Amino acid sequence: MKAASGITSRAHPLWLAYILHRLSGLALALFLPLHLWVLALAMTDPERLDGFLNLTEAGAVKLAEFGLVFLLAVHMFGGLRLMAMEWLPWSTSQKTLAASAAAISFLISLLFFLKAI
Amino acid sequence: MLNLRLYMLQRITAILMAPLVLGHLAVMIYAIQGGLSAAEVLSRTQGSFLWLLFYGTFAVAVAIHGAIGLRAIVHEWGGLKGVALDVFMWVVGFSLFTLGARAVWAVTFAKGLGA
Amino acid sequence: MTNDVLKVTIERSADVPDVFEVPAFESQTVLDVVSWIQQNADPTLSYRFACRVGMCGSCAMMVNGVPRWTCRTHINKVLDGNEITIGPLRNLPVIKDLAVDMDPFFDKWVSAEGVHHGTLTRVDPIAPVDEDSAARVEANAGIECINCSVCYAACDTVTGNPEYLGPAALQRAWTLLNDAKDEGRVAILDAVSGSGGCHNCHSMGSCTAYCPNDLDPMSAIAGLKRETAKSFFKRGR
Amino acid sequence: MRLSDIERHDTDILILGTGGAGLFAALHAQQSAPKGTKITIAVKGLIGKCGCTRMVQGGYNVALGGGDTVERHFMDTIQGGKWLPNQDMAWRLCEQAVVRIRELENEVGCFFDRNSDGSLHQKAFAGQTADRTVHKGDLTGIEIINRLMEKVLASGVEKLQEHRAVGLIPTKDGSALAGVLMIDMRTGGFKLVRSKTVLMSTGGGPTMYKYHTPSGDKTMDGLAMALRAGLKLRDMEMVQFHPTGLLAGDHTRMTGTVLEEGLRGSGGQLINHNDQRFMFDYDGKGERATRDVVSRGIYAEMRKNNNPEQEGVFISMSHLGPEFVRKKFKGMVNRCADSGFDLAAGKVEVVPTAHYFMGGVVVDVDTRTAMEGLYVAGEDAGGAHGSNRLGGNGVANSTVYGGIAGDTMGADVGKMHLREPDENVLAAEFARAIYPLSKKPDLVLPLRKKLQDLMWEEVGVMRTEAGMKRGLTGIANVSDALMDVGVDDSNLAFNLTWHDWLNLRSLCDISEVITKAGITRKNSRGAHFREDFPEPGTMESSEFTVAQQIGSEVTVTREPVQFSIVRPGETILPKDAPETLVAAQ
Ligand SMILES: Cc1cc2nc3c(=O)[nH]c(=O)nc-3n(C[C@H](O)[C@H](O)[C@H](O)COP(=O)(O)OP(=O)(O)OC[C@H]3O[C@@H](n4cnc5c(N)ncnc54)[C@H](O)[C@@H]3O)c2cc1C
Ligand code: HEM
Ligand code: SF4
Ligand code: F3S
Ligand code: FES
Repeated sequence: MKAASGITSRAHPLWLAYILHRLSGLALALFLPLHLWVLALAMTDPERLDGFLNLTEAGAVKLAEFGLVFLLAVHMFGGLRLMAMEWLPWSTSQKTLAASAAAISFLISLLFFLKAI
Repeated sequence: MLNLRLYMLQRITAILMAPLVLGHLAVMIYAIQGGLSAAEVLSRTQGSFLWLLFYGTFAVAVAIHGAIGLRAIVHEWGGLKGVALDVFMWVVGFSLFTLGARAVWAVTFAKGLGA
Repeated sequence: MTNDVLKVTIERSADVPDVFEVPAFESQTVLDVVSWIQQNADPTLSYRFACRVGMCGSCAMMVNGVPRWTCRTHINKVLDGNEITIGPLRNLPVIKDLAVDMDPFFDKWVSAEGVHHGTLTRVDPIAPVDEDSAARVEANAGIECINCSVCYAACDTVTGNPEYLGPAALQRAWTLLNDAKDEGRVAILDAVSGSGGCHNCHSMGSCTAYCPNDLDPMSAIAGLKRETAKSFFKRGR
Repeated sequence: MRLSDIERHDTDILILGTGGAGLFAALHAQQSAPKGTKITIAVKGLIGKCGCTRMVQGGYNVALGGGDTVERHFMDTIQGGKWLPNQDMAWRLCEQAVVRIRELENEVGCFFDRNSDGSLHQKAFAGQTADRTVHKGDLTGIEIINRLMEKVLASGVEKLQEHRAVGLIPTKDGSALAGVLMIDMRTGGFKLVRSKTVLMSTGGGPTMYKYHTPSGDKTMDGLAMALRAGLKLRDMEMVQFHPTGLLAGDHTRMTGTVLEEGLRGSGGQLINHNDQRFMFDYDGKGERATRDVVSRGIYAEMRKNNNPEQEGVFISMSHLGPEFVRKKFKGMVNRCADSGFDLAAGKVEVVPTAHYFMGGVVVDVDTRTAMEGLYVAGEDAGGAHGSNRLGGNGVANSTVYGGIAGDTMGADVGKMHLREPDENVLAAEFARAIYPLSKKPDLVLPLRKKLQDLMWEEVGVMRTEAGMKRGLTGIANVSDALMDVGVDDSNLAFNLTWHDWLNLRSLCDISEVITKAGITRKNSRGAHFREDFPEPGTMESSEFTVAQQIGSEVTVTREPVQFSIVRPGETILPKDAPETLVAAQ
């Protein structure tokens, strides 16, 4: 209840963009070690890597991967948006920029998802 | 808890990563068609100096970028500060880098899997 | 609005909300509601105000979780049904009830070099300034800040990062950086580049969203980031 | 709470209040006092965030050439004050304003609006014969006080914020000031601050009227303290009313707040409840007449109407085009909108509202008072404006004399030493401040309302002997009733109700003086209008009133004005100088 009103009272586009960027960055940072660990398996235990990669056929893993790519896209576009906002001479259209960045990233990940199926 | 230097490092690594991520995504989209296999991945990357450079840069950048990013989050949401905060950042950065370097090495020049 | 009684919850410091029934009037601000309670129902209620017209910036409080100047917030604008919750401003130490200690806010204002650096004196003529010059337009954009701390209370970075100078102080620094009369460029850039400086801002924009004077501290801070980034390449720091 | 609980604290220069006067004094004292001098600022609110200087809208009067001269500014001030000003003070005000404005721009860092050639933009308030008023949009006070506040905050002076001065404590023989008794409002504890020199710049503030503009912290505390300390107060009948205060009902603090002068200046019309313009019935300049004239016009119209349901009159701007109004008076339109009124397209109900207090402590041109160690500047000091203050002269006065006070204290402090307070006076002032804590708690507000209604009705825009006598009786009743109202003493920290009580105490005391001075002046000058004596009297024999409390009695006498620079009917402008430099509107 308190947390909910804590969010609703803040929920303007830029704040949402910020929280999205932060959570996606956080999730990426948490996922990255896993991802790297899997890759490192290539060196020590290629069979397990293969076993793991086969899993990608399963829907759940696909979804997870979709999520990760989505995260990466969201975070990257969010970050680019941020840097544009900070460094490019100021325009008042940042809100539209934020929204379109999110939209584009969503599109890209959707594309990926569709292709994967 | 970010000063100008950390800020710049985070932004520079971010800019560096942007094309790399796009490249990586493109490869993934391309690769995922028809399923993934270790051999497939490795056949592309094994022995390629370019891929080493590509993923190596990525590993360095992400280590720096992620460490600084987590530093901010841990400070603001976790209340970590002072020396502990710096230690945290270095540990995260170093771990990310080791993991990354290991992985990059694994998919490029490590022995054990004949192409 | 046809309610004749408002149900007002006051969040007093130690998480003990007090509920009051306050008669509704046609022209009534949040400050009037708080004043009514103190003057008629609970004489021990503490709060702060001075000008009552949005010029002094001493009356800000959290209204339904949002920081606002209370003297210029009509009750109808914030009423939820006939209920409203009022608490002390966020991110500052509470003195008592709805009155907070604003010293940290002003200490940071000063640490951000938010004070004129000049070499001219009272015997010199007043410098001519082109009001339409780009720099002056930029400086004027933030000059009407009433240091009400609303932006400071809105910013989650301030909450998490006690060193962070905050939007108002940084906006002041930006204003001075663009002020042709100010000679403190190096001092300002150094002040906003430290560990509590502008680089901590995540551009979450709550400052700009809630500033009652429609100022835009977020853009001012972006300006500082830009200038410091330039000087990073130029001066290597 | 016992006398022995009073914390004792020493400093060298103590400044009460942080308006234009207090803040400038702090800066100047730092510049002129010997190294190592300790400077302390005590203020009822937060530094720079209370008081009226911050609320200044229109601007700052200063003659900066372009045909305008210090002499012209001076003559306007004297004529505006209807020959009652202390001419030496008025001269110094006009002359030093020129220095102060350069100081504000160059040293303090203010930025005022510019002309296209980069020079300062100046405009004319009513009653001025030159475009003289420097401004920053219509929020001039914010710019001035914010910049001063920064300087003072950065200067490292000792800060006693939310410390309310409650009594001036003299030495045993009463000839000098030993210190000031204050309440640390945040804790409710008492502090006696001894100081070699003390500046009182608490800014008057006629908030004993039903409609008033000043900030809520201003309640005549300074003048009430000075009165008890036996100092002479002059021109105490002179209360300036601003013609257009917002009328929004008596349950909102917005009521009384000022709708700016520029609205009338640029063509705003005043309309009564029968939808008729009326100002031309009272003056040839209509809505553009001076503040006192328009205030009386509105007041007369309200009285004619005499319908409690239809209290005020309306200001209407819509004929100028709502878009134009919205653009030109953005701040005012927004402010009205926040209170639920549409200034641009509709009409807004207004009443005259008590704005400024011309009366104050008798001081010399260096801000010294009759009591060694006590200095007074700003709205607390009387003399510079006489019977009427020109728009734009208020902030000039507080900044000019605040600076002078700082310099004077800085120069004097070396010769002075800390003095022993009269413990009896200390005990009495302490007892006075804690008095309500021993009584049965009750509401303070109804009494304040009573006083405000009374002052508005009987000692307001238009006065008569009979009315003011009724006023005196009424004030005494409120005053007595207040002594039966107690305040809950369970928690004295940030106890606003206690301070409401103390505020009303000061207001009652000064209301009595205003009324007595009003009865004593048997003519009409500037802000003081007697229906029973509508004529101004001969200028040559102008007198000002002087009130003083001796024992427990306030007596008012009259003293002749010294025409030390110019005599009525004469001018110090060159013979061929034009009457006015302001282009006709
Ligand atoms: C709405 C408004 C608009 C105005 N517009 C103009 C204008 O356009 N041009 C112009 O020239 N003038 C204008 N004036 C008048 C001008 O503001 C005043 O003349 C001038 O600012 C007074 O300055 P001051 O320093 O004497 O007092 P203030 O600025 O009023 O400061 C008084 C200080 O004393 C403090 N104080 C009060 N009591 C105590 C106590 N007991 N203990 C400790 N501290 C205390 C207060 O908190 C405050 O800090 C305007 C006034 C108002 C109200
Ligand atoms: C691909 C390109 C990327 C770009 C353009 C980018 C950009 C950015 C930027 C500009 C910030 C600063 C945000 C702020 O200060 O508020 C940031 C923060 C962050 N990034 Fe990235 N980033 C990228 C990839 C990554 C990756 C792969 C990770 C995974 C480790 C990551 C993790 C983080 C974290 C944890 C933060 C902190 C978030 C915060 O403080 O709110 N980023 N990123
Ligand atoms: S920027 Fe706006 S919200 Fe922040 S202190 Fe200034 S006026 Fe208040
Ligand atoms: S809300 Fe805070 S994070 Fe930056 S944009 Fe404003 S200062
Ligand atoms: S009371 Fe001054 S801004 Fe609200």
